[in-house]
Amino acid sequence: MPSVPLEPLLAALQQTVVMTLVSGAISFVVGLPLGLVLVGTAPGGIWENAWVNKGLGAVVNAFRSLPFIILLVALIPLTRLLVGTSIGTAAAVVPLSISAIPYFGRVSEVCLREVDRGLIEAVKAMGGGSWTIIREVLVPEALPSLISGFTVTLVLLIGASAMAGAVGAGGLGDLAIRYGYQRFETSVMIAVIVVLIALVSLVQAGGDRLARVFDHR
Amino acid sequence: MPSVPLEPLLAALQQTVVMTLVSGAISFVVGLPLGLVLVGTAPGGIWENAWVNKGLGAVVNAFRSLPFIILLVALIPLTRLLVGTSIGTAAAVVPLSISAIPYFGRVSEVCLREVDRGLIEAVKAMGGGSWTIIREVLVPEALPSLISGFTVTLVLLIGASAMAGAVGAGGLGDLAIRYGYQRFETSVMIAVIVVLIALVSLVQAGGDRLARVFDHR
Amino acid sequence: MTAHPRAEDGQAADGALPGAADAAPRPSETMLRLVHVAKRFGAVAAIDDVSLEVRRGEILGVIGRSGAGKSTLIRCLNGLEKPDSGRVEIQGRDIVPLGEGELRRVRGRIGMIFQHFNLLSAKTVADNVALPLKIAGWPRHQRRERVAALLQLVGLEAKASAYPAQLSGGQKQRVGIARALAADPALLLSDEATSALDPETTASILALLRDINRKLGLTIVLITHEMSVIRAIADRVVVLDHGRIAEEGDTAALFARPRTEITRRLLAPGEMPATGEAAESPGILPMGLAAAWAPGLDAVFRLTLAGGLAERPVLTDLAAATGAAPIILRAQASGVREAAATTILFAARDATPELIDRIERHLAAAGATVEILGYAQRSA
Amino acid sequence: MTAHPRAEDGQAADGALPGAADAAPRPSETMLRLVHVAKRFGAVAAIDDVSLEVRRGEILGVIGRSGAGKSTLIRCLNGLEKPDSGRVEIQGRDIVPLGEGELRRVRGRIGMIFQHFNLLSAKTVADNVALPLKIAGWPRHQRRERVAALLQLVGLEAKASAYPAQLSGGQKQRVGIARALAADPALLLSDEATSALDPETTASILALLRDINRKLGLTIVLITHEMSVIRAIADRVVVLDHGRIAEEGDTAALFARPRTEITRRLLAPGEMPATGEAAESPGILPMGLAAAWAPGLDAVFRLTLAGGLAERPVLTDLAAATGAAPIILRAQASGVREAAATTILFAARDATPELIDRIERHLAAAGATVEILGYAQRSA
Amino acid sequence: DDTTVRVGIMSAEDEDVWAVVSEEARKRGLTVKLTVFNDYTQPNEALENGELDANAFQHKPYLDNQIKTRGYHIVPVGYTAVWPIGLYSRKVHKVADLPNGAVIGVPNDPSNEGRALRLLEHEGLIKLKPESGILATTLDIVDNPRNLAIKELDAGIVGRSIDDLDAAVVNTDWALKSNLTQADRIATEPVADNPYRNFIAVKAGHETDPWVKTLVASYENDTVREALARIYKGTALPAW
Ligand SMILES: Nc1ncnc2c1ncn2[C@@H]1O[C@H](COP(=O)(O)OP(=O)(O)OP(=O)(O)O)[C@@H](O)[C@H]1O
Ligand SMILES: Nc1ncnc2c1ncn2[C@@H]1O[C@H](COP(=O)(O)OP(=O)(O)OP(=O)(O)O)[C@@H](O)[C@H]1O
Ligand SMILES: [Mg+2]
Ligand SMILES: [Mg+2]
Repeated sequence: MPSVPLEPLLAALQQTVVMTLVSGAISFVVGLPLGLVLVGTAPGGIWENAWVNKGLGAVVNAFRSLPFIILLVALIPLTRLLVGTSIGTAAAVVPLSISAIPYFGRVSEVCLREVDRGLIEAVKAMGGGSWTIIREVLVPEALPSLISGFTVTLVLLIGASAMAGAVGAGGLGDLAIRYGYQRFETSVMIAVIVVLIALVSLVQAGGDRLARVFDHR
Repeated sequence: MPSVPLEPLLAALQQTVVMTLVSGAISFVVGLPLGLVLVGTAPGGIWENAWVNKGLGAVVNAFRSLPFIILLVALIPLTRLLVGTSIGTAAAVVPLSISAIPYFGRVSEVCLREVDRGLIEAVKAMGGGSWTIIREVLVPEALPSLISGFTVTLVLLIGASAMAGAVGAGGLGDLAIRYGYQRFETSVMIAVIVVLIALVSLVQAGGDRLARVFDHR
Repeated sequence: MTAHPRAEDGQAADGALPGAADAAPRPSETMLRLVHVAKRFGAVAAIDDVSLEVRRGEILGVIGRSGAGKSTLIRCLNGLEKPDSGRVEIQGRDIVPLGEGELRRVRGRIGMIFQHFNLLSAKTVADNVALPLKIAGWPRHQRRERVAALLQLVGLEAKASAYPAQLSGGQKQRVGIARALAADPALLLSDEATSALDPETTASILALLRDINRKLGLTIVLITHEMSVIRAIADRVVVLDHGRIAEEGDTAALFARPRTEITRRLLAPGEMPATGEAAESPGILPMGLAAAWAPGLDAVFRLTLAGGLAERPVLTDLAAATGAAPIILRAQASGVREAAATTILFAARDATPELIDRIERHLAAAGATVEILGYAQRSA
Repeated sequence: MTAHPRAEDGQAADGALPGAADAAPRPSETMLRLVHVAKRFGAVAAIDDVSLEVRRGEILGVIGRSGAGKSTLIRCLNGLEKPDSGRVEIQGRDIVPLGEGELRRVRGRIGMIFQHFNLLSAKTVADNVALPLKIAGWPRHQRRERVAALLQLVGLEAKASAYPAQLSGGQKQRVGIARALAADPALLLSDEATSALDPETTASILALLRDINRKLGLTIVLITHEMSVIRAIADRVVVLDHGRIAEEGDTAALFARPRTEITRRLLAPGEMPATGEAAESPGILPMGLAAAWAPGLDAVFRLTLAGGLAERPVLTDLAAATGAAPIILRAQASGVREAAATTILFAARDATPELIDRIERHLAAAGATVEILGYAQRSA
Repeated sequence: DDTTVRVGIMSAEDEDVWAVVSEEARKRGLTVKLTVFNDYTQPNEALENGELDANAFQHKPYLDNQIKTRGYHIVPVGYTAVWPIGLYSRKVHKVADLPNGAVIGVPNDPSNEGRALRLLEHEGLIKLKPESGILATTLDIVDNPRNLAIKELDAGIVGRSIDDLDAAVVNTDWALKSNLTQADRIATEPVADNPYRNFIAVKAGHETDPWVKTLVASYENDTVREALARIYKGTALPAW
């Protein structure tokens, strides 16, 4: 049995963590407002507006339609503009984020839609505006499920980052593909996958715990 | 401008629809019970059981950790057993389903966790057992968000089915990658992507409408 | 908003609802006016052509059977529900056509207690109560003081850092009350604010509301099913029935002389009409009464003593003057404000038509309102 | 479960709660027994060493201040809450150690009305009411009939296919009531079942409960804040205070002679104590009474007439015998079952110590219970 | 003089070969910094943009297509290795035995697919449009006398799916990993003048930079020849 190379494994772990966390954070920061706008402009929402809702929905759908590899190529100019290069771990963050933003937008839309309308009314009755409703009702009340939805997104990003190997970003998934699929070195693949599972489990356990902490119902 | 070949486009559309719908249906039928067990065995759930919860969670995490292409290869024997062949549209359904099941399991876990505990207590107080709680409370009360979560899953499957081109499953994503991306025939790619966007928008609109129909709050 | 061409307009809206800090109320001023307001939900006419006025500093009770449209009506008053037609004027300004921005400023001076509490589950009790203050822009330390004072008023100091899910029903309701009162509202909309509270807590909450009403001119529109609440603090009562105003009047007058059947059924007798049990115990609850006289039956009277009469020994006088031996079934004081009134239900044993006649004459002569409810078989 | 070695055991559990189809109740039988039950939530002792018995066919009222532990107590009775210690016996069988499977069979015969309704938002009104029947395995057409009959009883025929979100508060509560009664329970646990209902609807619901109680021997444990509800149907009352039983007794006796301060404050006087307003109107609400006699003050008495005495003209006799001119402030009939009682609050004008003495003697001689509440300045 | 060059290569075994090459380069005073890709479009893109100094992963037909479609300015400077493609089967032993309607798997990426179809044409199984060139697709088949069903699969999957196919065209490196042996091979690409020899490429204008010579020399030597034989187990042949 060939020994498992520890150093590339650790490097790959680091690359995966960086890619996932950075693009995860970006998709949260941009996707949550996106979800808020989608929910807010929907019929009965706080900014009810069919045009914005439909238009934004269409843009989200368009981005969600593109196969990741096509997005990767299409975004090269943007990536170069933002990161200075189109290859490597940092560069991979751009397409990963761009694909995760509309995804998390939809996920947070689902979560935010669950918030009891009575609570929104209560804050409206106090004279609270949209910003107050978002800050004091929508986000805090949906927080446990937003966290769980974000956990699902992070795990998805760990998977998607494997494809970022296409731009030389490295990472665990890429390592698994290179050793396991392309080279057929099963022992390396298994080692990589064990690390991957550990990482995913850690993210899931952390997400579950955090969701519980914020759940006061 | 090269004319867009209509026939392969339609064939690819059909392949994508078949793959997405079949593996979507399977992931719903298996993923929802999975979500129910995850919620039910969680602390405070109807079958509270830390061991089952942790064990099942670990299996779900393991499957969610695997890069799709590795899953594709690893599942070749299973696929052959189930479908009789490991290549083609029908064969692609197996890895697509296997990767979507744990995903939708997590998504439905998030949705089911949102159900008001008071309602579960009400049915318990009537003498209702687990099956009644699932059938009469958990699923119907979470249905709008389950539908929305399933919509997100379907769109994700449309994206993932592009990768199923690896086993000759065809489909829109594969067509876009092979003609548009690899061969750089932009007009074909754009045509394919337009069809993809239309498909995704249709799924999203249908999901939104259905969720609204079942939402009586 | 200084150089805005419609600045006066904006200022008017700003100043429209005087705060708690304002001087005592000028009672003649109109706070709320509803003009031909209607609201349907599909086939159900929840509010059906309601016109109504509430003076500043007034406490208006709204009663009516379940589903009569009370909650819908009160939700129209702060724009949570848009009427299908009609005007909802707050100090002369119709709020129906207002946009969210303008509504916000109006709502900032209105407190609302919801029938279903609507507490934010992710916030502690203290943070729930602090929210209206935050919206009103109070600085943090002032908020903290005010919240502590409010929680003390509703007896929940100990629960300040609990979450709503950890509270009992009545505790939740009290948080809702504290929250509605937090930002010194000029108008309080209360939908069953005491339904989950025990009598003693109810009394202390009502005393609190009355106190704020007196000292700061708070106008209150209050829905309740408890007639004792109406009696304790309402100046005026509106009776809703199937979305329409069935009757309206001063509390004392309405309790003393309900003009419609629906009101009578809501008020009398003693808030506990016709249970199956009651029908069989005419000696105690005058239900299941015969409409026609027959020998050997007791006659059951409802006697209303308004004003000074309530403080006179009317029944003793009656016994002395007519030889009747009145058995008291129920008595209830109402209208604790200007006009006091006591309603007494009594039975006259084996009343002959002549005796009944004498009783009626005597009481009428004394200035009391008397009415025969019916005739009852004596039990046991 | 036929050949099961513990078949008797299982059968006993099955038959433990007799259904509505069973014959009339044997009143001496114990339905519920709580033995040293305690339940804490963190630092809060919600239930603190409660022991209690409820006979089959009995209606037990539970009262207490907000947060006293009433909901927690009632939730222990069907195992929704597991006590920290103590036994909860239903017909002699402790349900605390039971597993979910066994609990289910016990709960199938217990109906529960929740303080917060807990209606399924995804089901229509009819389907909500049908659910216990579905659980009990009724065939579809029987369910349909039964649901229609129940909805008629609670006055919601027209809302059968509405969803809970389209109902008013009281309508939701009535759906909860219909649902709890659907599967012919032998024991009904009611947490504030009428708090959102108007007096008339309350009365009809209470009549319905009393009727089922009489005809089918339904045992009821009923939490309420409305003393009128207690008076109308409770046989016995338990007063909870800070998780402990402060007092317990027959309704008539408890209303007539509350032994603890907490009970007195919950019951008396006339359910509406000490509001700021009331304190200033002693002529009408005997609050703010002076404890010591002084010339010129009125004496305020509480007179309780139990049994046959309630049906005699006691006050008229009093006037004739003592020369007192009693002014009736409040009167209330209570204990509509076996033991009837009327409580009358009256004032004696300018009562001298001698007159007070005479009044007390006369009433005591007549068999009535009398108590001086205090001395009041006459208003106006 | 310590020069550093950035070289883009594909993942998998080539990494091991390039480890040896880097060592050779170091001996010659050149530091090689490797960037590993697993997508074939990126190394050229990066080279064109100056994020790489050289890459080594492609053959002429592929580069020509890339230049045609994307306008790259990239030129080959020295050959590396060649991996002759083969037709494998576990059902028949000779091409002639392939039944009518036989299902044949081919890689689905443009260059491998064209190469695979050319092999099938070479074996007389199909006829392609003469003008279709090296990037022929199944759409370019003008004659298919045996009614072959051509299945386009991922290059890495096609060999592993051999049991679901009557025959498959598999790149030699993938054949090995799919447990296909010489015994399963029923036809092989002609080696002479094989256009699919891989090479090191640099941005046009840099062909004469001094480091280019060193880099090429670092590859084209006996040490690397041995490494190729060892690492690719004979499936890769030196192309210089
Ligand atoms: N889940 C919980 N966590 C913490 N404390 C709780 C919880 N549930 C109830 N309590 C506390 O236990 C006490 C009793 O609550 P309970 O709901 O039994 O009161 P209650 O008598 O029903 O009051 P109410 O009349 O207001 O409904 C209260 O002080 C309440 O705050
Ligand atoms: N969203 C809705 N959709 C359909 N019907 C509704 C809706 N809201 C209220 N209604 C109906 O309108 C009528 C009035 O409801 P409302 O809530 O105003 O009654 P209410 O007087 O407050 O009753 P309660 O005392 O029971 O709370 C009821 O018949 C109710 O069923
Ligand atoms: Mg209401
Ligand atoms: Mg309670």
